[in-house]
Amino acid sequence: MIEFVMPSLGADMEDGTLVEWRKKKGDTVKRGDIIAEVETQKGLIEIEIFDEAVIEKLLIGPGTKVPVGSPLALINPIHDKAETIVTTTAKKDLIHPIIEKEKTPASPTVSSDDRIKISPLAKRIATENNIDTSTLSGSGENGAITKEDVEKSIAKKLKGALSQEALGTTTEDETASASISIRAAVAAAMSKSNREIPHYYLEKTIDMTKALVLMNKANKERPVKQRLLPAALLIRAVALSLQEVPELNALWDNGLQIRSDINIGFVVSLRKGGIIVPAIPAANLKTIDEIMSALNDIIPRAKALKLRSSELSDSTITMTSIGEGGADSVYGIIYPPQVAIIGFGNISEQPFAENGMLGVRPIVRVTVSADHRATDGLIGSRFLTALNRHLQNPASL
Amino acid sequence: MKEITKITYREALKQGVREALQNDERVFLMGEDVGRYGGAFAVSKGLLQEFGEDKIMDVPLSESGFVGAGIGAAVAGMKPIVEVMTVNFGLLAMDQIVNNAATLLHMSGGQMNVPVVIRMGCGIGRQLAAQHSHSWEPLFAHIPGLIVLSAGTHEDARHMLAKALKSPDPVIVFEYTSMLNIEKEIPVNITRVDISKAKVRKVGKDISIITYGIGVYKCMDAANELASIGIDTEVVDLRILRPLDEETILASVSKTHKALIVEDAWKSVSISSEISARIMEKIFYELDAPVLRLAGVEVPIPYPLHLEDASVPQKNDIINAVKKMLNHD
Amino acid sequence: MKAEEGQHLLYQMQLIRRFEEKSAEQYTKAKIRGFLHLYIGEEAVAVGVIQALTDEDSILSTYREHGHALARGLSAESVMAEMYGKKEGCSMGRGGSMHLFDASKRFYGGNAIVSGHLPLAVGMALALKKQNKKNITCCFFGEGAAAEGEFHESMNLAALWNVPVLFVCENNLYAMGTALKYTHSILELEKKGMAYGIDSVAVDGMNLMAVINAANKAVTKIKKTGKPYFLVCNTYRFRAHSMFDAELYRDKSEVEEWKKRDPIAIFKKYLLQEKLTTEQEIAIIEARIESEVQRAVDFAESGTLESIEDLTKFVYSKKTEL
Amino acid sequence: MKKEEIEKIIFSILKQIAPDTEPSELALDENIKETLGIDSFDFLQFIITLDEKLNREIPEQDYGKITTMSSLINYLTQNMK
Repeated sequence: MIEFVMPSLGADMEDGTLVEWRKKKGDTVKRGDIIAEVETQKGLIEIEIFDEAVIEKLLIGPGTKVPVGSPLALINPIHDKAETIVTTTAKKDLIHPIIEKEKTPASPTVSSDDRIKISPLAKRIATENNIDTSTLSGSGENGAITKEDVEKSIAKKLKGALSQEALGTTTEDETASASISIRAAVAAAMSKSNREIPHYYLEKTIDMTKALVLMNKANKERPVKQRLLPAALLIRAVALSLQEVPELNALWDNGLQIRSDINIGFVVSLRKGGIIVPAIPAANLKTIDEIMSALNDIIPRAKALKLRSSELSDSTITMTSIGEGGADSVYGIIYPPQVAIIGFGNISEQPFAENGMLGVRPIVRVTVSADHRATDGLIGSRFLTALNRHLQNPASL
Repeated sequence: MKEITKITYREALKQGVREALQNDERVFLMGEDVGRYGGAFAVSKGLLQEFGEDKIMDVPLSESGFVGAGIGAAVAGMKPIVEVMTVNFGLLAMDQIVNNAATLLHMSGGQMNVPVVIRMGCGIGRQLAAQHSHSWEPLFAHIPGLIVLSAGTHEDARHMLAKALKSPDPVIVFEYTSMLNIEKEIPVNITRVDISKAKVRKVGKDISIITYGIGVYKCMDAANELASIGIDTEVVDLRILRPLDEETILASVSKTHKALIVEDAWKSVSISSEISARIMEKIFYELDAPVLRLAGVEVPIPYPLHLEDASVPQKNDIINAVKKMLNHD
Repeated sequence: MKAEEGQHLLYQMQLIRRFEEKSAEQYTKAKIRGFLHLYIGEEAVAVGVIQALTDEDSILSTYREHGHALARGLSAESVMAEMYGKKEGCSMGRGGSMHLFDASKRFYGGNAIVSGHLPLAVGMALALKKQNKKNITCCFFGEGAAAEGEFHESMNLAALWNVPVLFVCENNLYAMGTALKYTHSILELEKKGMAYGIDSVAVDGMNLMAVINAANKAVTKIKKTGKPYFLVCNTYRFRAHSMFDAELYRDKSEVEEWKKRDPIAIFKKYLLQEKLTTEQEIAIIEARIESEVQRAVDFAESGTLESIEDLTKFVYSKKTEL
Repeated sequence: MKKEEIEKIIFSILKQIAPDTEPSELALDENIKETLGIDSFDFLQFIITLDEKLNREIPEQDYGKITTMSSLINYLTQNMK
């Protein structure tokens, strides 16, 4: 026995009203026979049967409205073999489930006065650098805070943090928070640089034999406190070379602005991560000893984050040096608005050819990363040549 | 040394069609007045004499009929170039383009390719009033299954067709009737263009100007003028309007953080709306200013020149919009 | 006619009818959705015309095309699976009842924009001509299509270009629910072909033998001349336009009257009269069809639904080198 | 001076230079510079302070002899008067 159900005649048919039974209980029907008439929204439709069967029972009477899939009659198929009641599993499919939409509570409305007008990019940079945007004023359209506003604020925050340190009373926590903002400042500056400055890179291998011999000799004769480090020699050599190639000792601000004072920013790595770049002011006017004592003064303070802000902002070029045992060369990212950074790799013994002879020498790989908007490779190359000349003639340093 | 030759946009189109006819036996051109008249815009002038009636077929004014026939011929192994005189009459063939060309491959479960190329003259600029000045690129770019190209430069006018004919799927190529007489240089060493990608026509860092079609030269002119006052714009010619080359667009805006989109088509539900939405969806946190759009004023295009000019963005509108976005005095 | 041929034609018509009855049943169980347009009553047209074609000829049809597909040799399984929306369907389940395709059998749909496929048929015939092939394109459409602009554009283009296309108008008297007399100024539709200088003939579409004769003649003529031909088959659909149709537009008595001209009954009688078959052979054919249709349902039921990840498949060709 | 006292002084100097480390946990054969992350400038400071506290000048050429705690203590005790 099977159920004869209200047929689905279209996805848009939801129900039908039985108007008349054309067959009665006990009638034998065959495929295609009209069994009933049903009123639908499209009018009266004759309902056919697809089985040969005997009507067992009529389940609803005329005038009854039932949904698609509801049983109308029970029929007994004539060719039905062993099957007894086949319940209509189709029924479930026929009735379209109404999906109850969950009501979501209305989100709290934000008063427009509280909203900070900030560009998505500026907001992202601010979030990454822990900048409180409510303290910023915007220079963009309708006072919107832009990327530039946030970057300025990061720079200011860094300087502020450092000059506060310079007063000397720093707790562990303050030092930690300063180093977080230093990390952020480095991130912002380097990202900006990489985004905006078209860098070009040059490298030269320089024989350090003569310079080191001279330095070691000098150190032997000196008390411990006056000993020199190679960094002092290199800074001196860089300063003298920059006098000859002033285009790299410059700032880029809508054009190249060559600076007459040579203040070499020296990259100091912080123990907790991040770098800080104090300046050796007027390096070209200082002797090697003066440079060394400047380093002795400034490096410990830099590492303790006790610099004055002027010591941070006055650099006209940056120099980075990898310590002994470290990498062989370093390609720096320019610290804007400067136009170049000089990188010194680890001084190590390497085979070195000179005058057709191969020997093992202490050598250093020196790189120049420079702003291609400001200078071309020729300038960078000229600088490296000058630097080599000075280091091969250390007595003149 | 690059050899340089200066030709009109019309001549560029014609060279493209001639080359296609020479290179492939299966290619033929069909369209209203393409033969004896020489082409409504003289693009195919002389080609009937050169290639004969079998290759250059004049058709009656039955857009649905002959565009459909082009589609049928493509299904059956030919490579028809169907010229619809202008997009204004393209609507009469819209049923064929949407319900057949764009649909058959999918509806047949991948069994039926429709490698037809349909060229349509397009655009405003010749005081032809409301029924003959349409910029309907967005209408066609709305339809999945179509490849929609826009030849905004001479180099694309010359070389797009060859690539379009290689496509196994239907391609609509928009050509711009107001540009037909413009002479430009096409480097001789450029013999192919990549129609699957947008083209950065000018590299810059301050702002991305994204455009297509008639907008390309307008934006380039504006960009050059802006450069003289120190504003470094990047100009992106979309070139393919469906499927959009999202990668190039997003890369440019991620670099400049600002986007201005320029088109002649009506502003609502346009190519610029689409691009604006995608920028917002995909690279919201790269934006340093709201995306700005310069598009057609929503009015049937009027006849008088001054009103026609006012209906679509002009060079100065572009310059002013860029200055405003960059807070430039 | 040989007995074997006659029995095969009967089998084809009977298969179409039984297949469609089963489709209607499956539709009421919501196994098949969308629109379902049944061909019952018109079987002689599809069977009579398609027997005149070779495997190399192409066929385009309408949304009432189950009959044409089966007569062309698409399997009942693949058509039923298509209507179930299953991957094993002849169009990978992408088309459904109205979009049956099988390129390997040169069966090009399944076109559901009334008259939209006529220009296509002309274009395909144009390609055949340009390629110097001797085949033809056969295009079925209803009388409703003959009122569309695309019908007239296609007639004109086909005649103008002299391309080998057989236009077959299945005039079942109703464009959905609007009778011929309310939609056409001239009721003899063949005259519309004549206006374009196309050979045009009308035939009794309820009589298989008449359709066969007319179709054979038409195809021979086209293959000889390379010119288009217009064949109007006057017929009648016994069932509603689609499943959800109360048939308010015609009297039951009219339907009953036409049912007396049931093409299958007429042809059966003819075969028996001519001693080309026996009642027993007919019973065997019907049993064969019964199991074939059941197999089609089983096949469709056990078919697989395509993965949603493949949703955007076939919008563009896999490899588009631009 | 006893070995333990020297060790204590070394640890205190190192702690000053590298406050975030625990020099007292250095293994005897660990490289001091590498383990504590001391650069050449820090190392010079270390040498200077050692000189101040122990009055012991270590010449540059001996830097290679004092890389680990054990070698350093060894060096300082042996050369101690």
